[in-house]
Amino acid sequence: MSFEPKIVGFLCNWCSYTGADLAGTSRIQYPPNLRVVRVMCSARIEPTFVLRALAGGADGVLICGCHPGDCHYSEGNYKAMRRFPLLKRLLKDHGVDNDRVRLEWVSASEGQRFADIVTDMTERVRALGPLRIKSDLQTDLVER
Amino acid sequence: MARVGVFIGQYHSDSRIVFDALASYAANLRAVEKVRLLGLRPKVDVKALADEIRRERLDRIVLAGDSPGYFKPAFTRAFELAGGDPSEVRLASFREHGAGLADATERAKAILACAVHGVPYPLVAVPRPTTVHPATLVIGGGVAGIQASLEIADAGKKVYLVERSGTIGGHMAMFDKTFPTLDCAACILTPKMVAVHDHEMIELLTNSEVTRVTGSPGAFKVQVLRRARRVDEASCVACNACTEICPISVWSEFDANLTHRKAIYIPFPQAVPSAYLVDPAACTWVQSGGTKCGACAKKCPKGCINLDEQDRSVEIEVGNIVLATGYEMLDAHRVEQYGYGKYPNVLTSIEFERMTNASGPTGGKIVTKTKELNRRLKVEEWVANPQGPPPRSVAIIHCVGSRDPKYNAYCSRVCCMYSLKFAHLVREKLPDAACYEFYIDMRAFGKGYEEFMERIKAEGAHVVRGRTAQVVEVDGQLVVKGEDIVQDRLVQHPADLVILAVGVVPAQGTVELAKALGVPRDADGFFSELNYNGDPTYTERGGIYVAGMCQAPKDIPDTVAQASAVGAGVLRSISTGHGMGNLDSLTLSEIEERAARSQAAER
Amino acid sequence: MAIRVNPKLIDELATYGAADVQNCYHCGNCSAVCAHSDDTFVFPRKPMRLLQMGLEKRIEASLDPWLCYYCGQCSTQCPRGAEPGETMMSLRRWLTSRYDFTGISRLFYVSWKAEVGALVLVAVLTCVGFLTYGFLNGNIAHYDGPTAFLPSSVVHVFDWVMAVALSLLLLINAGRMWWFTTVKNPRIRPRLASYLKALYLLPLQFLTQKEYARCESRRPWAIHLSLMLSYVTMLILIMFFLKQIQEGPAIAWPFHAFGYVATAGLLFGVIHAMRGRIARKEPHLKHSHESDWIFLVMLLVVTLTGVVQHVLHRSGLELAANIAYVVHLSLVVPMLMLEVPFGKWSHLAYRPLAAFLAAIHRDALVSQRTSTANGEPGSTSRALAAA
Amino acid sequence: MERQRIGVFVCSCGTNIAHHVDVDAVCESVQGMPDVAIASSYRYMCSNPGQEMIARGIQEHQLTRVVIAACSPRMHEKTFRGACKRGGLNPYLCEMANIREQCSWVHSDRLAATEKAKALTSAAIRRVRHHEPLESLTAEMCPNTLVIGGGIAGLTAALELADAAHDVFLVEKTERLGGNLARVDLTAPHLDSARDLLTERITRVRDNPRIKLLLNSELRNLVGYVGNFSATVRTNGASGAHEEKTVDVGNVIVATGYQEFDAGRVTHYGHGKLPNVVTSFEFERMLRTGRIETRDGRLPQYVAIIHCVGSRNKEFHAYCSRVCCMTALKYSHELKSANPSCYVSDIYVDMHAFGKGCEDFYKTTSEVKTLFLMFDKNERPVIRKAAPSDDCDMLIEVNETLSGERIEIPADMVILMVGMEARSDSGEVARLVNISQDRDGWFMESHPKLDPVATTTDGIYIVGTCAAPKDIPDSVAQARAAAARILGKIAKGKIEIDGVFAEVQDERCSGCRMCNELCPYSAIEFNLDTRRSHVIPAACKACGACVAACPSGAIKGRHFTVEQLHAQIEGVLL
Repeated sequence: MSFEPKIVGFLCNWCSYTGADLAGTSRIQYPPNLRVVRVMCSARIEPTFVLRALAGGADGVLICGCHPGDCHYSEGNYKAMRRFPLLKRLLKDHGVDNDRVRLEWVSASEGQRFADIVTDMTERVRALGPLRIKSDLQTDLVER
Repeated sequence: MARVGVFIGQYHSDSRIVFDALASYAANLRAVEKVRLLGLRPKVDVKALADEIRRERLDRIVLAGDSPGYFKPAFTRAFELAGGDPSEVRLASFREHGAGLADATERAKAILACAVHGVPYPLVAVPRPTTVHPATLVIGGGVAGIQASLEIADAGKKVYLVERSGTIGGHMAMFDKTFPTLDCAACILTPKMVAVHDHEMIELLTNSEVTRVTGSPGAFKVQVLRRARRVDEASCVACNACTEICPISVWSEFDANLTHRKAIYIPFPQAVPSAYLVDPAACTWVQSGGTKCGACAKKCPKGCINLDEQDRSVEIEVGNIVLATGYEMLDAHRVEQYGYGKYPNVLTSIEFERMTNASGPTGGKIVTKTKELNRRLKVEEWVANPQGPPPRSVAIIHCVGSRDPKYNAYCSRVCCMYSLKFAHLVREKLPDAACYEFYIDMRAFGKGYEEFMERIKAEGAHVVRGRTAQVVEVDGQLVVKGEDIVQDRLVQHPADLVILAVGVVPAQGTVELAKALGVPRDADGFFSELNYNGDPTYTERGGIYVAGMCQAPKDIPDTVAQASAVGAGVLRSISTGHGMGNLDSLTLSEIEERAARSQAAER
Repeated sequence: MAIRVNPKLIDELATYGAADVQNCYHCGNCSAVCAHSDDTFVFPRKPMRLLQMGLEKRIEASLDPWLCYYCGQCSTQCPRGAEPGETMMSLRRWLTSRYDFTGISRLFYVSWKAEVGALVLVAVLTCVGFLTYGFLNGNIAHYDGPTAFLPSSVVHVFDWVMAVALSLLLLINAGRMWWFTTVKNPRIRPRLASYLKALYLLPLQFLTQKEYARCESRRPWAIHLSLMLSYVTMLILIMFFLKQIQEGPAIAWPFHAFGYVATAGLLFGVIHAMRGRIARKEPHLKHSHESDWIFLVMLLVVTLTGVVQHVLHRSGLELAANIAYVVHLSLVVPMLMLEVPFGKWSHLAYRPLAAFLAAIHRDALVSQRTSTANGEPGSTSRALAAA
Repeated sequence: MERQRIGVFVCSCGTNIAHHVDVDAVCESVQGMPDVAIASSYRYMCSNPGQEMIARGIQEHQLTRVVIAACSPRMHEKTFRGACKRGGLNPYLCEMANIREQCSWVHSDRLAATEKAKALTSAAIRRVRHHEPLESLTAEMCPNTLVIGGGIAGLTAALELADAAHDVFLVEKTERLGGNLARVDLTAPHLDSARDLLTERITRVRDNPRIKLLLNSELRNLVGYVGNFSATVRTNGASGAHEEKTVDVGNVIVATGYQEFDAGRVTHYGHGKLPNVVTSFEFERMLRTGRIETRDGRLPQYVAIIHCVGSRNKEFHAYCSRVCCMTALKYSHELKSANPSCYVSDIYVDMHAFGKGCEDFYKTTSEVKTLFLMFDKNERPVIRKAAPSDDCDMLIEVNETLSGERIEIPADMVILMVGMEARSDSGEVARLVNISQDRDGWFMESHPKLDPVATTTDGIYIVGTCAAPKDIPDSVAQARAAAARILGKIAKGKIEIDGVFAEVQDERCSGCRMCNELCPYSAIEFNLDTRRSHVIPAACKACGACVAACPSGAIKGRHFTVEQLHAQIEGVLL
């Protein structure tokens, strides 16, 4: 049996979650590897969420927010945009491939785009294989 | 004082106005210097008219008639040539302001007087405020009625919602997807239906009809016939035991006669109120006068069935009445060339809606009908069986009974879009099936509609510009004949399933209701609004409003907007008493006096 | 190359009877219900379109109007009241005036007064001519014999002269029809073989009007055919057996029997048509152009005067018979002279010719289509094959 | 943590969910989870009986938490919260798992979809354990309304509210009322006077003491929240001076309308270059002044009307502008009235005669011998000057679809039916009132069918053509619909504030003030006395930006707490 990665998605309520819903109402198919956690805004996503997910067995994390300029809360996505590179660097230092963590902009009308992103990400993470440092991370980072 | 010339001419011929009387009335108005009757669709000689204007030294022209705007440019031109101020060409439009009714001539005089004074008629013809009963009657429980009820009740005002059938929801409850977003109709509607049911300010009267309306705007007395449901609405838990035992099955109206229901039934699982009802025309007990059957009453675990319940009449007092009676589909049998009723696989749009509906008779599968034996009646029937063969090709015919004076001269406004939606559903559910759309003009006018059309085309539906002439059967194969105008050829597409995008007509009982309420109807049979542009939800009769399809065909967003709009009038009238009363309650001299006054005020 | 639209043509066609063509919104219903419309000749919608746009050259090159036999299905089913059937009728009138090189046809269609005037003029001339001849060479009291007022031999010669002249005129006009529709039509490259292959259609269509029979209702065809055959019978009798039918007073049954049947046919056909046009119930008889009435009235009075002349002659009232004869001839001659080449009657040539040319066009289009290789094949056959 | 009794309700949604997700398997899998008291499924959980089932379940099983695995919470969270409330449970103790839009509808592998549904449901169960009962608060509803835009929609909305005896501030950017309609002479399809319609509305607005009319004015700032907005309006004076004033309003109606498409952008129509190519609005002006003439003062013999200028094509706007077709038909009648001997060619794509009385109008236009010529929307007619030998000034070349011919149409005057487009300042307005725009710039409604006049921001309504092109009756209906909604809210007097907002835990706050700057709604205030920040619940929109940013973890995002989200993350990974 081929490796089926687990990917946790953090989606903002107004654009990306709606976009994901639209993919559903439009019946656009994508791999079932993504599990979504809804937040009101991408600015709500704390780095620990991502770490927690990776530590908990996720092979990848996808963060989606509104396109720059479209944030329901004016500029929450810019906050996410600024936090993300730092997180990525941190993860890279810990040996987590940058392809495993992604930040994407998906609007409420981009059901197709959402499906494409999920499909692409699933393929990439599948190619990377399971996240081997899971146990290390568990000892290092878990519990705050 | 202005020197006014009055020119009276008709564009359409039918009118109850006595034009000679009108002309002499106009001639007697103080400012009027010149009155001329132009007759029907006059040919205006601009040069001669300009000379006449100059000769008479006119500085205002009043053009009067059913639709005087049709002649206005000629008069504006002439007035300009004569050196006048073109903005002083005023219209006295009889059709716009409702001079087509019993006292047409009097109304026409009032409209004319206002125009002579240079004052818009609606500004003057405002009846005095009255006290208004705070309760409202909403007639019709479709999406329009539901929305209007919620809008009013949410403001804390009492609403009686009268619905003829056993459940609210109307046509929208029968749909699966709605264009252009393809979101599910039930998902939008059922929460609203539940909200109506649960609302403390809404009294839901289903299985009921308005029979008589008396009183005056602000204080109507309404007689409502409450047909016996024969099942206690409050205690029924919709356990389905009665339906299981009922031996009588008849065609299900809710499923557009594609499948059967019992004589005791619930129209659909999410019906509101969620209680069963008895169809007296089918029930053995009722038909036999209480001598036969009665199995359901015995079976009911809660004992909430009373097959002997009688119809009763209740009287309610309301201040405002909202008409939201909706529509029905034109009888497709009338459009003989498409063979509806003759060929089992020629379906109407509403039948197809039910067929594609996930909770419909085929569970959302698109199939061709198959012949099956009805074991009880020992007859063969064509039924939509989910196991039936799927169609290899589907033809969708637009404008069935629309845009043709033989049936409906008007455009039904929703068919183009729902037909495109059908094409999408066909292509989605049966990717191998060919799908043809025959249309005349593709009326994709709303927000996101044009984009939707492009999407459907891209999905591979064949869009043929040309009305279908005929559906015929050739060796057991349905063939749709038409002209493909863009390709400049005749086409004969074989189609296993033909869907007729049937136009809409006013709901049954519209005529009677219009009579009972004194609300005029237009040439197409729909309720007339007070003013096409300015007051699309009010009617000639004060305190009575229109919303949704009963005023003219329209789609769901427009219906919801109208229904909400009605709420504004109702709430305003309850709080202030403004906007009530018949326009007829004003006398001509009152209007003249008011017009003169507001003209003076404007100076 | 773009062709210029002429919005004025529609006004011109109104005088030919196309009153409602502007109402058409091009749903294509008419083309699809028409029994004659097919993949090659799609009408009436297409010609209506050309007419609305005023594309005269295209209409001139079109055979469509001649392939319509006006059953009226299109008009009955038209959702816009655009009267496609009547439009095709008026296009035939317009085309007739176009084919006619003299311009007389156009004059007649545009002005019924001109047509009546011309008829009266020719009638008077004929009358004067025959009276002069009669008084100079015979006795008005004698119908038969050497002193006959109008001997059949003389009339016979006159008939033949007229026939040749009319045929010539008609032939020229028919030639022009061929020229416009087939030679100058850029879309058609006809093959010589097709001409030969389709030749049989000319007599066949002329005598049977088979195409007409394909209309939804066959009654109009039957009536029209009887009228036409009666007329042809009369023509043959007059052209070849004038002597036999003019001799009297005994009745020459082998010839007259045909004459009586033909007369009955003519009277029946004409009266039926007139009653229909008055009742205006059937779609194809709803709209009558002035030229239709003139034609029918002429045909009726010609037949009636012929009957009167015949009855008087056989009753031995020779003087009266001669007068009736002169009246009869004064009506026949203008009718034939003006109606056959310039008027409604010209369709006796155009109809069969159109059927003949249509076959050639069809042939040409098929060969052109196959030569352009793998072009869009006929939709009907393809769709049916796919199923 | 205390023991909970969790009820799990799984919806089949007819076959919408059940088709790809084994609903019973989901029920079974969660049955054994800690704290789960019951797990059951039903055909339509959102229906009356479904909701009843939840309410009954809460009572019968003394449930303390509820999980509903069904559609998207965006669809029915409110419904199910209501059901919980009826069952006697705090509505926030309910959590939804989205197993339809994000599971059954997007996965066709039944096994995998069922697995995912199980994970999502178990995540919801884990999350719901940490839920806390939240109470909504109430706030005052200010009865005043701000209406932005003095066109027909704005005027109607203002009147409707003022007639019901509420104060309205009507803000109009220009110096006069009437908007685009004031540029129109007659309206389609009955050729009624636009002027009379506007005069009536404007007179009544001016005469109504409840309406404070602010001409030459613009909204500069809007702070606050539904029921309690504070709007700053700047009025430009005559001499360049301007004054700003701040008004308190409870609701805002945006009726800013549209702007006409700039015909000059379609270069081959030559607008601005060819003298007798005019836009529909320029032609309206001719109609109003009675001078339908070419630039050099001749009566045009041939007039051509070109539809869909800027609308319905790939290059400019994909959408239909909805009113131009009927307006074009109106021009035909008006041209024939002014000059019966002129020829009108109407060059269209599809004739959108859908409104009441419009099909008949189309027919009468045909009857007056308007020549209708159809072209494909992705092609474009080309206008060029005619030769001196022609009897016309211009020739329009186009592929005519109904005849299949390439034709030239003679014209002495060409009228371009310019479409509607979102105003160039619509982005600014959207930002000020915090609403979103679609890709064409039109304001987005909260739901096109459920709620066509409301927006995602409470208390902000959009009416008329600022939301999408529409005609006068539809604009008027929308204006009244928004007024109705506001009247209803005013009638209640108070508004409810959702229980979900952020709160600062005083004991943890270090007073760094980082959050104060971060909040887009200025909902966090700093108390100088206590040196602590605190959140104004009514202004908080619960985005959680401050929660994530607080260095000391002092801010708790209600209903999206760290514990809840962590539990959910763990849950989805099972």
